[in-house]
Amino acid sequence: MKVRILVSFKDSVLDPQGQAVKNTLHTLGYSSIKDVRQGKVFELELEGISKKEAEKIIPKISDKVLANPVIEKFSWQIIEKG
Amino acid sequence: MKVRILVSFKDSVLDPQGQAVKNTLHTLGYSSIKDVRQGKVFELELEGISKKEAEKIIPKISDKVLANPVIEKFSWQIIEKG
Amino acid sequence: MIDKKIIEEHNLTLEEYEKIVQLIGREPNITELGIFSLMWSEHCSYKSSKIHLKKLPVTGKNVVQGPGENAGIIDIGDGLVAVFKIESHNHPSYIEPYQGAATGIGGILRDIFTMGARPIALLDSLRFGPLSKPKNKSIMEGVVSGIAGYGNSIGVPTVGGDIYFNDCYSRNPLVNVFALGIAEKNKIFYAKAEGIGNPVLYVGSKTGRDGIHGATMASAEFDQDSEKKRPNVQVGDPFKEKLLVEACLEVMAKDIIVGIQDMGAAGLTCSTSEMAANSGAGIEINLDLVPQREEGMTPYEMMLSESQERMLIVAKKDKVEEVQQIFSKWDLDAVTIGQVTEGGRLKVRFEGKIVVDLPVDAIINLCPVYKRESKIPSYLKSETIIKPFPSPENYSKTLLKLLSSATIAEKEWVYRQYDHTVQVNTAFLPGADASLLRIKNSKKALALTLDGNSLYSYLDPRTGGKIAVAEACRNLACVGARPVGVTNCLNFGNPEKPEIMWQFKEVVEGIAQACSAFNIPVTGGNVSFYNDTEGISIYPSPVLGVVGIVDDVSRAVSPGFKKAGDSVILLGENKEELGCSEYLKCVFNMEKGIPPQIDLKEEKRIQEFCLETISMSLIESAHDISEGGLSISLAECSLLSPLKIGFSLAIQDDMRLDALLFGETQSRIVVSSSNQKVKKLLNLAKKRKVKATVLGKTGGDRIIIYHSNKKIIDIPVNEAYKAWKEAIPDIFQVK
Amino acid sequence: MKFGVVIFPGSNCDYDTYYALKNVFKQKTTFLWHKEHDLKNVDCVILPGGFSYGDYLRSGSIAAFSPLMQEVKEFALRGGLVLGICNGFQILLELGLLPGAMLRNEKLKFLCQFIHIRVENNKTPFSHQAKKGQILKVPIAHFDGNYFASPETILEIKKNSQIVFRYSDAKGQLNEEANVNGSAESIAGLINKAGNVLGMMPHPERASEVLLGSEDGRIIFESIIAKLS
Ligand SMILES: Nc1ncnc2c1ncn2[C@@H]1O[C@H](COP(=O)(O)OP(=O)(O)O)[C@@H](O)[C@H]1O
Ligand SMILES: [Mg+2]
Repeated sequence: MKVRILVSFKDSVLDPQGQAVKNTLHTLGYSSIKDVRQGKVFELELEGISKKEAEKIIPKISDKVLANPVIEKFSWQIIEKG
Repeated sequence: MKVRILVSFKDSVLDPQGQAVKNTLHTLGYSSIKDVRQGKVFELELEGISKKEAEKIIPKISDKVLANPVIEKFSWQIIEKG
Repeated sequence: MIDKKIIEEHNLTLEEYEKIVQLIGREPNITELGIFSLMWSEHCSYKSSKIHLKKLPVTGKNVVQGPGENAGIIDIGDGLVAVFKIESHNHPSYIEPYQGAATGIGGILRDIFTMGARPIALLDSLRFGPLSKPKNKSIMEGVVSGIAGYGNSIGVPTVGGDIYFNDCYSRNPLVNVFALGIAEKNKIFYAKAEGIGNPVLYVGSKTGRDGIHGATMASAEFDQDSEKKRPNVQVGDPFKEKLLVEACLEVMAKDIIVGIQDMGAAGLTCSTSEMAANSGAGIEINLDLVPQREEGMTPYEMMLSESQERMLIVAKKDKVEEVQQIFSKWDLDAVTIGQVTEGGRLKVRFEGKIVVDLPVDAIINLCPVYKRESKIPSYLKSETIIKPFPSPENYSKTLLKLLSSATIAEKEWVYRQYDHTVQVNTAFLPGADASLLRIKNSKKALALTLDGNSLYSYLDPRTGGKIAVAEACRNLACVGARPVGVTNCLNFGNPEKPEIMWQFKEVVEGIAQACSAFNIPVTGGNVSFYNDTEGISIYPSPVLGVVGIVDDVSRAVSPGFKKAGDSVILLGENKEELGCSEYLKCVFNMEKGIPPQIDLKEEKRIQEFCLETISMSLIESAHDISEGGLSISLAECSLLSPLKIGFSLAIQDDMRLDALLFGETQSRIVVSSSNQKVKKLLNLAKKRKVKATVLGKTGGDRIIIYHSNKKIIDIPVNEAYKAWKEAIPDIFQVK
Repeated sequence: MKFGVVIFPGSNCDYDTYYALKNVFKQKTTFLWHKEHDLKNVDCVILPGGFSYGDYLRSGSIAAFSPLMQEVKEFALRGGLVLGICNGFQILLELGLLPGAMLRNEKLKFLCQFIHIRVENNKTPFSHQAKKGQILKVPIAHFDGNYFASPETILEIKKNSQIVFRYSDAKGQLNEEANVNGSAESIAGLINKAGNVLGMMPHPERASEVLLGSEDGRIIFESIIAKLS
């Protein structure tokens, strides 16, 4: 089973990288880009575990390991059944 | 319009950060996780441009700016029409 | 509309609230209450510490600026001044180690360049719980990479610091950061708002809802809910700050601004009211003009926001455009948001209405000052007594064990993550007793060190305070530097507890006595109270930062042995003092006893002597004796030696052997000297009434110590090196 | 002869490099501003270390889009000497003037320490004063110095003797421990095919005075100066 987890700064938190990317794109003339937020993506390959178990584990490790809930939020989805 | 672009290492490139995350998860007892790949996600807010134009721009800026084609690949999708 | 609950939530007492009402002649509105809650917080007002801090000596002929400004300033000659300060960022670093530590660096750097100085060095003093707990490890990992992430990016070298581990820091780590900058003496800037009608400019990053209530958070105890108060933590943007440094220094090089103040804790509130108060003027600003990152922010949120990388500038009336041009060159916002006014009031407009109208004097100068109750702690009775304990059977093993204890082990794992060579000034890399930075185009160098043993301060606070100063100065003496100025960060528990207040009072008294004895002024510092989690307070943890000057950098001395066949000489006297030692803690798991005592006159004599021998080129190396005692210090001289030279020595004194080897008696330095110079050195020692004992010679590849003709320690240098070098990396190794 | 040191927002070794050239080597040196299109007639362009644009996105990536870099690219194609140090190396890779890319250090930590490099090719304008196989003690300070290129590119690089410096131990041996950041082929310094654009991770400007712990970096500047004289 393959799971994709997206982690990004909460909306209220400053995202310096996203800002820098936006500015670069503007300098290059892409003025239609109003905002850029940059985050991380994790793709996990799981084995020997049921969908139900995965649905329990994933939010846990996202909250504890992959994201820092103080400043980040996460979302996830199963992208490949297995 | 909101677009999400995922950038990750090509399969031929080692991903030590993903490895480190995997090791941490194993130490914490999540042995069902066989592999972890870490990448970047960009969420772009676009304005005043048609879907068709967006479809032209996005691959361009992904290839030129957001990803380094020597080591990275990308994929993208429109996640919010507007 | 403002009720008891709201007052409490703002960490103000009812009496304080009443005083506010009385001072302003009416009930404050919520924004005004927020402003008072920030500026009257312990963090900003020093209301519990003020009366004690008065004891510190703050004057001296080199002092250009003592406590009270963003940073202290010392004249270092040749038209230059050193601008330095230390800050704590403890609570944010517990909640979010990386960003907490990173923004701590950002904050302390702003304190330096806001005065017109280019920052040239950072140091960090860190206290964590034992690394056997995964949580402590991850806090340390986060803190270190946060410091690295910010400091490296901005290009200021982190050249030293210190780290201790103790369980009392498990739920309350300490992150103290020190920064130093250099400026021309006639180009210093202050937080002044002079010249009625002069424009007030907001420069730097946009304002968001970051860290609202950070200062009040730093002024309250931690409890289980604190983790939920998390939105308080800000994200740092070192890149923006780098631009800010360059832009500010460029503006300052021209004669176009009147005053400047950084927006740190307490943001717009603090910068506007302090600048006005400093000049007896008023300030009026319009919040609608403030660059904003988020939508729909209220005046309360904007005034209390702690968004990073922002500054407030009062410009000369006709120079605004010039200021803006420079900031725009560096891609930064610089917006006029108000002006200096007559009448000493802070007025804030928002959407056409006046939302704040307060006398700045009330905000800044009329905060209540407390003489809090103090009481001798009851723990002292039991904890100062050491029950009988056996001597080790194998001293070599004990030495290895100490070398690999986290507090003594090599810290390269830490400082390798810090860029310590950028700016091409670093003459001594981390690892020496003090860091050494050459001053370009001169023969001089600055020596910097941080020190503070909190167990000493826990069991005898006054002595702990004295030793912190003495040891820092001794570190400087060992490299050949004369101390010229002190800054300090006092990390304590809740000052409303009388026993904590007593610790505080005593530590400050100790620091004051030592500074007076060494004749060095305190130019500033920081007090961090409320380092308690769930009712448990940390040990009293003073951290002393001392700045020294080496007149001729080519004569500076490092701790490692230089060549085989040199004589190893102990300066100072051994005493049987094992209390509070790393040895007791590490081998017997005892944090007990009274710390070593210190005679400040004798200490001064030893340090002066060390400096004299260095200036006469009589010694090849010098290293002070501190945690782990004589044997550890000797071993370190081998381990820090570029050639890893061993030694064979004999020690004699009549006392418990473990006390002789591992006791932490003060006022001792180990030096090595070429043989033809030994006689001269010993003669001089006699003349200066310093006890100097030749212990033996350097050479070989073993660490060998005899006692009463018996070999009691014999270890290959390589083995000792491995124990010392690999201890910390081993802990962090992913298995 | 004139040197130009480029300043990007976030550069932090710009002054160090300038100081070395001006005060230590007594060369005519000028700063070049990233927003301009003017190379001020310099004979050698140096892209200094630091964190241009905060190293956001990827190290060196945003700087590669600077207006000035178009000029630098043309200057390089005309055969002008370009030296990229640390972040400068990363920029040259992002710009495509050198092949390959930088990954995060293998151990995922920033590394600041003295290391040794071995001179592999002393037939370049940047290394001709050194002996082949000479060992230099120089400091590094980077997070992304783990050089990567596809196997085909590596073959090509080797065929053209483009590897100028390799991480080695003090005795000149190549091994895993000496290759601190995990670079492919222990590459510490790489030159383009034409032989006029060098990128290197170590900082020669931090090793040009005895006081700073090593003078071994001088040989690089001295080579350039001799070449241009
Ligand atoms: N947090 C730190 N940051 C940077 N350098 C550190 C840190 N902790 C320790 N060091 C460096 O490691 C060396 C040894 O530290 P320490 O054992 O505390 O020495 P001492 O007690 O003699 O000052 C010092 O040179 C110090 O600068
Ligand atoms: Mg010491």
